[in-house]
Amino acid sequence: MDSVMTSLAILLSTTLMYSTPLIFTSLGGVFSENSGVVNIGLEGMMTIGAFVGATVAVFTGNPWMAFIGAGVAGGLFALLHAIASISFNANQVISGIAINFLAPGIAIFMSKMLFDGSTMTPSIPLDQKMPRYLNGLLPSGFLDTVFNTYATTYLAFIFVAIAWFVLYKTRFGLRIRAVGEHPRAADTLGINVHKVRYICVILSGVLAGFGGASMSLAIVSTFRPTLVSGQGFIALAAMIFGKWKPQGAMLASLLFGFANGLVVFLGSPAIGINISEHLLSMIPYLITLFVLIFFVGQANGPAANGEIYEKGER
Amino acid sequence: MKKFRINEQLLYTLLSIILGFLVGAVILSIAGFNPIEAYSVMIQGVIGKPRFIAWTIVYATPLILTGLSVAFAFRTGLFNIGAEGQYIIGSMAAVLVGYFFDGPAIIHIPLAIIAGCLAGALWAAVAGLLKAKFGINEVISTIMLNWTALYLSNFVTTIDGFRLPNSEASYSIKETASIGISFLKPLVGTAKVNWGIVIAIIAAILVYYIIFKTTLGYELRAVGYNKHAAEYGGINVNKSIVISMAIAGGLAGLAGVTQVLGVSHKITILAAAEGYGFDGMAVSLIGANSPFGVLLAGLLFGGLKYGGSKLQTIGAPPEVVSIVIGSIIYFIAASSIVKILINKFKVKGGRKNG
Amino acid sequence: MTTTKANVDFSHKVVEMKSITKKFGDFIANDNIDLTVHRGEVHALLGENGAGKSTLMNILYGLYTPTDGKIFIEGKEAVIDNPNKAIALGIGMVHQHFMLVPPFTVAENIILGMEPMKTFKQVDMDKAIADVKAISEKYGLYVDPKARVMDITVGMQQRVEILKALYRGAEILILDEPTAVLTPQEIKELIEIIRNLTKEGKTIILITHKLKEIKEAADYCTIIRRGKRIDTVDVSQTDENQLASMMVGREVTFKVDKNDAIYGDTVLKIEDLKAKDNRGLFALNGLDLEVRRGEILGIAGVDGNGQSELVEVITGLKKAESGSVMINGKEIVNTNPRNIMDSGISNIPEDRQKHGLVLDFTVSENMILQNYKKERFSKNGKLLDSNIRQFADELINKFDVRPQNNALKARALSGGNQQKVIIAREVTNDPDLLIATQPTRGLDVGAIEFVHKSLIEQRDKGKGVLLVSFELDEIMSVSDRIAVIYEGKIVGIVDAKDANENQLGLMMAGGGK
Amino acid sequence: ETPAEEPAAEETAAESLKISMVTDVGGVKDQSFNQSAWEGLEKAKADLGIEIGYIESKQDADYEPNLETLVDGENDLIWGVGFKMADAILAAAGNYPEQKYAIIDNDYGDATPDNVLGVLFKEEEPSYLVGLIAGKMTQSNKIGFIGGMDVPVINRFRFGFLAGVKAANPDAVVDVQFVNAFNDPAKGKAVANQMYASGVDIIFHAAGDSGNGAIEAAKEQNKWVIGVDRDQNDLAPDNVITSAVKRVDNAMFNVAKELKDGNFAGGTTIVFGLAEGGVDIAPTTSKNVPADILEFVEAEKQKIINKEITVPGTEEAFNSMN
Ligand SMILES: Nc1ncnc2c1ncn2[C@@H]1O[C@H](COP(=O)(O)OP(=O)(O)OP(=O)(O)O)[C@@H](O)[C@H]1O
Ligand SMILES: Nc1ncnc2c1ncn2[C@@H]1O[C@H](COP(=O)(O)OP(=O)(O)OP(=O)(O)O)[C@@H](O)[C@H]1O
Ligand SMILES: [Mg+2]
Ligand SMILES: [Mg+2]
Repeated sequence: MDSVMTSLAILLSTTLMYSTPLIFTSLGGVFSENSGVVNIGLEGMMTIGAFVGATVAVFTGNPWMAFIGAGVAGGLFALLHAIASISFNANQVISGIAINFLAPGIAIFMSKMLFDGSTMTPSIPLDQKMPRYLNGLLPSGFLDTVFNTYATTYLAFIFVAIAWFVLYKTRFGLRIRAVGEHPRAADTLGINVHKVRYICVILSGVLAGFGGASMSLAIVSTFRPTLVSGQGFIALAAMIFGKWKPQGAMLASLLFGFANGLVVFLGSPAIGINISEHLLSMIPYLITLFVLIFFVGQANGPAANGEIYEKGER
Repeated sequence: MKKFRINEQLLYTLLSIILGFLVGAVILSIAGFNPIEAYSVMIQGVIGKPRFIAWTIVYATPLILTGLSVAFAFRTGLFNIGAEGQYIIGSMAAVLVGYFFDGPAIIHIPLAIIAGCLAGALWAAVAGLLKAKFGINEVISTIMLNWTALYLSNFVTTIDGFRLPNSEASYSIKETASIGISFLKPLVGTAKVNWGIVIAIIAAILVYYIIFKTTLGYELRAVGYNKHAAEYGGINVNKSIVISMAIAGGLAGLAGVTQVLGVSHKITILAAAEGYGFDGMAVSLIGANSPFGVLLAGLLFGGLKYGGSKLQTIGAPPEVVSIVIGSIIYFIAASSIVKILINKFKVKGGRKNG
Repeated sequence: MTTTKANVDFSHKVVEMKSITKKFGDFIANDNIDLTVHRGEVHALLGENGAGKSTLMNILYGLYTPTDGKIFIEGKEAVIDNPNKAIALGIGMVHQHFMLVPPFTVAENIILGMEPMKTFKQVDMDKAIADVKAISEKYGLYVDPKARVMDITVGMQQRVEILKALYRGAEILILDEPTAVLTPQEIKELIEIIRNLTKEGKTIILITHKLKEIKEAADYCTIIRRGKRIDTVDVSQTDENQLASMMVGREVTFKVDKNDAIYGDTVLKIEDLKAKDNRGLFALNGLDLEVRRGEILGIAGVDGNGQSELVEVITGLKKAESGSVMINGKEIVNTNPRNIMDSGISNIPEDRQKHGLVLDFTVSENMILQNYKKERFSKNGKLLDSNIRQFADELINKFDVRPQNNALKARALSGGNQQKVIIAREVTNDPDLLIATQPTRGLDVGAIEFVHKSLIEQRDKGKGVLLVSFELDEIMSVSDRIAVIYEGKIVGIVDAKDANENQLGLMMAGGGK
Repeated sequence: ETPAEEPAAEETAAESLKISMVTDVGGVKDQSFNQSAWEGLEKAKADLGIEIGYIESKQDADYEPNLETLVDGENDLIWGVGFKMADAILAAAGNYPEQKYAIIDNDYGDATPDNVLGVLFKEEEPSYLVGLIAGKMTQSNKIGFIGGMDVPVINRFRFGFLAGVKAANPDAVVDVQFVNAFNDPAKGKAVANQMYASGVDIIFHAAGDSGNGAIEAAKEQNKWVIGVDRDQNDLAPDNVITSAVKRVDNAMFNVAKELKDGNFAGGTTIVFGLAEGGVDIAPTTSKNVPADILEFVEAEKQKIINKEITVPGTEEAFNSMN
């Protein structure tokens, strides 16, 4: 019984660890794409966020400043994406791919400049990482294993709630969705389509930056070039999987995190499954595909997602 | 009329490339390097000797093919993020045939090529099928299939009898499966020139032909542009999606084939994707999704990658290359920025034509 | 029938547009146009497709900025450079293409941009719904505020559009082709609504191609041709022929010239056909129908009685639950579109941009959409480019598609010319049965004349023609026999010569024969 | 900094030697293997006045062209850092018979060309020593080993470690789990967390960057962890009790020195074990490990050096040890 609880606790805590960056970043995708701008650049925005987060932490020792710095950095690259795809009618996919080359390139370049040629930032001491507010408050065992985790994890869930509230309960949310579904209709009602889209795209970069920072400031304590490697794309998939909804994106992220936890769990010698770890590693991706086939099926995004909107065109 | 448009496109692309290099120059100067020196090291390093040019072509070959893969899918309304995985599967299949099959080169080589191409095609067809049957967005499915391919290839690499003992690699392919070119050695020295580039050029011509000159291409494009009208016109939309993905996957698989039969001769356990598919997206975009554009863009990209590594001989970070490529794509995406710049230039030059 | 100008307050100029010019690049869409509208007036704008009507109104609504000219509202000069300003000036617009967000509810659509609020910038949905109910009762425009727009009929959507404007306190209401997509019943209701609104002192600018509606609803009519204002006339002093010839610049005949039908063999035979709609409800409930060679069979009916499903099942885009569809005696039900086409059916689809054309294909590529595999156009899977271009040029000439350029993308053509491309292609297929659904929707009278001629030509060649239209006038003037569809069944068939509007209207509403 | 193609370099080439290295895909400052190699070269520059340089690889396909770029840069010796470069070095050595090469972590055996020097480390030896420490210090008698991938180098660490634990504490069990990646610290952390939760109190990782996640887990949970390749105590001073250090820097420096003295041992493979100072446990070990245990370990170390103990580096050797 005890070992079952331990396993469960570990599975849950691993799930939370893996899901956190995905939740942040997929929420970013939710905002951007609900306003009608496809954001393939999440990967790059996450990377620059992870780098700036770690770097600010190294120089200031303040994790929250670092976290905010990561958001700003992600937001700046999102601004680039916004300028191209909103003001200059760029193909949004192409502009996003450009970001995916630019942001990691600049992150590593700057790392080399700032840290004497190193592509890895110096390690941040434990007390300068993201705080764990419940550390030491919980009885050791199940509760401690699961809930004694970094503030970023809790923040991610709070953000899901906020995002849900903003999108579905507020005036701004109504307008975001209107702009994503039918920008021209919104325009004829005096809603500034470009402004709404700018805000949402920048917000998506900020959230992706947070996602990156939640890796480099909490899961580990350094930035390195391979840290993000593909998480941005997984977050993109989670957003689509979650049908462009905050709660859906969260559930998809959790599923993915859980599947990753499962890989670790099944790989443990205690379980004693004698399967190649290469095959085990496929689990999260296969689970995602199966869930898509059997439970989710067709997902349609906002109607105007990916479309350029020019005022005065038809 | 049409001709003018193509030239215009070419003009924007060229200007974007120049602007991309300018951004790189600014970054280099900020970091304290002389951009002129850096770029001349790069250019020297790419065209300075026949051997360098040969290496550039070696680098470009798989990128042209993954670029064609992405471009083909784009042309038919699909977004193939999965070229990476298809590349991996193609490599794996080609090495399996290259190692296990016994026979003369004349059979062995085509067999390995077909195996890799077919494997990539089947792998991608899965994504096509998922889209056709269940409406699953190919963006998600190909991302998932990329990772699955990576681990599958790793798994296969470690199978007893295929794994080279005490290594992270498989056995190498037999000599009869190699597509290396040895007679150029006096000219290009040790560069690993191979027939891959010829395969890539043939593939580009074929892609052009299929897309624009055949009924199949007509169907695939119709579905890509407007599947409802295509269906009205009696085209089987689901079948088209699957075929389209399969062809794209075959091209990416072919990229893997040329790399393993021509350059590496084996597969290794990969910690992460090597980026051939993602670079292919860039190549396809720089090449404006046109087969011949992709050919040139692949060479440019190959040159940047190979020449970029030489930046390190003056201590400059090769990441400048990513920044240059990113900027080029950015300017291509936002070509109206470039248009504005051109118009400014025209006004200044007093050649404004309304 | 003609309005009496009873509600017009001539002392009160609400809208004055002076010398408005609008250029798109080198193209002049509006050329020095003047327009004056009084309070309480219904002012119609009439003109061919592309004459510049929507452009002029988009300028008034602040969506386009004029290249030149001035606008006065209530006598004061106004610079209207965005819709917010228009809204503030009491201008509301119902656009030609609906500006509704389909997944939103009716109430959400109406309040969008002027949302009632609670704390934390929350939208006060309860108040929104109450507000919507209140104004919908005030103007007699009944809607369900909680229904999703994508689930309601086009007529309802039209009401939502009008309510949107009224919710914003519009005094001047622009209606851009509001009846193009409405059923006859809905059109009647709309005209009633327009009358009520003018009684309330609202001013209406109405764009329509339907001269009958102008006669029924408008007080004055301004005619625009190729961007220029031709004249403004008192509607009660003109007739439809005069309006039409002013609009196109030549005489137009409304009477469709045709000889009596020479009925031949049965080409299409449908028996006990059942099919479900997209929501899974039965839309066809055992429908029987027969079309013979040499006739135009018109299907009359109110939208949503199974017309779309009928056409989709015949053309193979939808699976039937049961029943039989035979073409020339050959069963084709539930085979595939390709097989059905090859059996001799051609189709002019209802939604020309969604189903009829690949907008990013060139005109010549569109011309071979179903025929690319025919011997003339391809050989062993290779397209024969020069044959294709030659074929396209033939059709372009024969059907007067403008501009005459086979390499142009279909997207670049006007709606009327897009329709010509489809008709050219479908007719040239030389089908045994030609199906046409709403073939003249949104077209001007000149274009309509052309379409009707083409259909009759097919009939005279001994083909069967199945015409589906919501416009009773069209059905009555073009068809030889008229079948009335109601709730998925044919409830009666009459000879067009014996048909009268009242009888058909009754049958369409489910009343006896 | 180190202009490879400048004519000035050529002129001075007569007096000053030049040595460059090609990194594997980790990059030169990877806080691990490549960095250690580079530090060796930097020491050679400082102490021996040798010119140095490097070139980073981004993917496997870069090895050959990068090695060639260094040939063009007129180097006296070119290093390949890591066994992944084995084929590339072999090919290059054939193409440029006049050029001297050396490779870390590979032994070509009888096929070693005359212009190539192989360098191997006995990873199992320091692993044995840290295994002894783990065996002595565990309180739960549950110990963990986290490997990057199931590959020979990592198995040398693994079986050396297992042998050490067994020697010091036959009752202790060692949980072995692979991350299946050398660059996935998140997974490394998850695996470590799982081990700690199941009662493991000391983990030895040989998982490259993934292992940094294990160290992170130890820090958070305040458990013990054993570092690898270099002294990783700086990453978590209270938690990294020792490290199985691979002195790639020493090896590279030694070879540089030999080269300068004209004693380049081409055609052979040098094995660096405890005896040669090529591997060791971290100097910081004394901070967290009690003196008596240290003494015991020191004694065992001498036995290995004196060849009284042979440490197993493969599964077969380990099993036949009993
Ligand atoms: N959320 C997304 N993020 C990035 N790219 C996307 C996203 N959704 C779609 N795309 C891209 O846009 C293209 C169109 O998407 P989708 O597959 O939903 O279109 P569709 O098949 O035409 O629509 P549907 O089948 O839902 O009617 C895809 O091929 C893909 O390239
Ligand atoms: N945004 C635009 N850019 C370029 N040309 C335009 C634009 N909008 C309209 N036009 C052109 O201006 C002309 C007038 O268009 P407009 O939509 O006003 O016509 P309309 O009279 O409303 O026609 P319809 O009866 O078909 O609705 C057309 O030739 C159209 O192609
Ligand atoms: Mg129109
Ligand atoms: Mg109009």
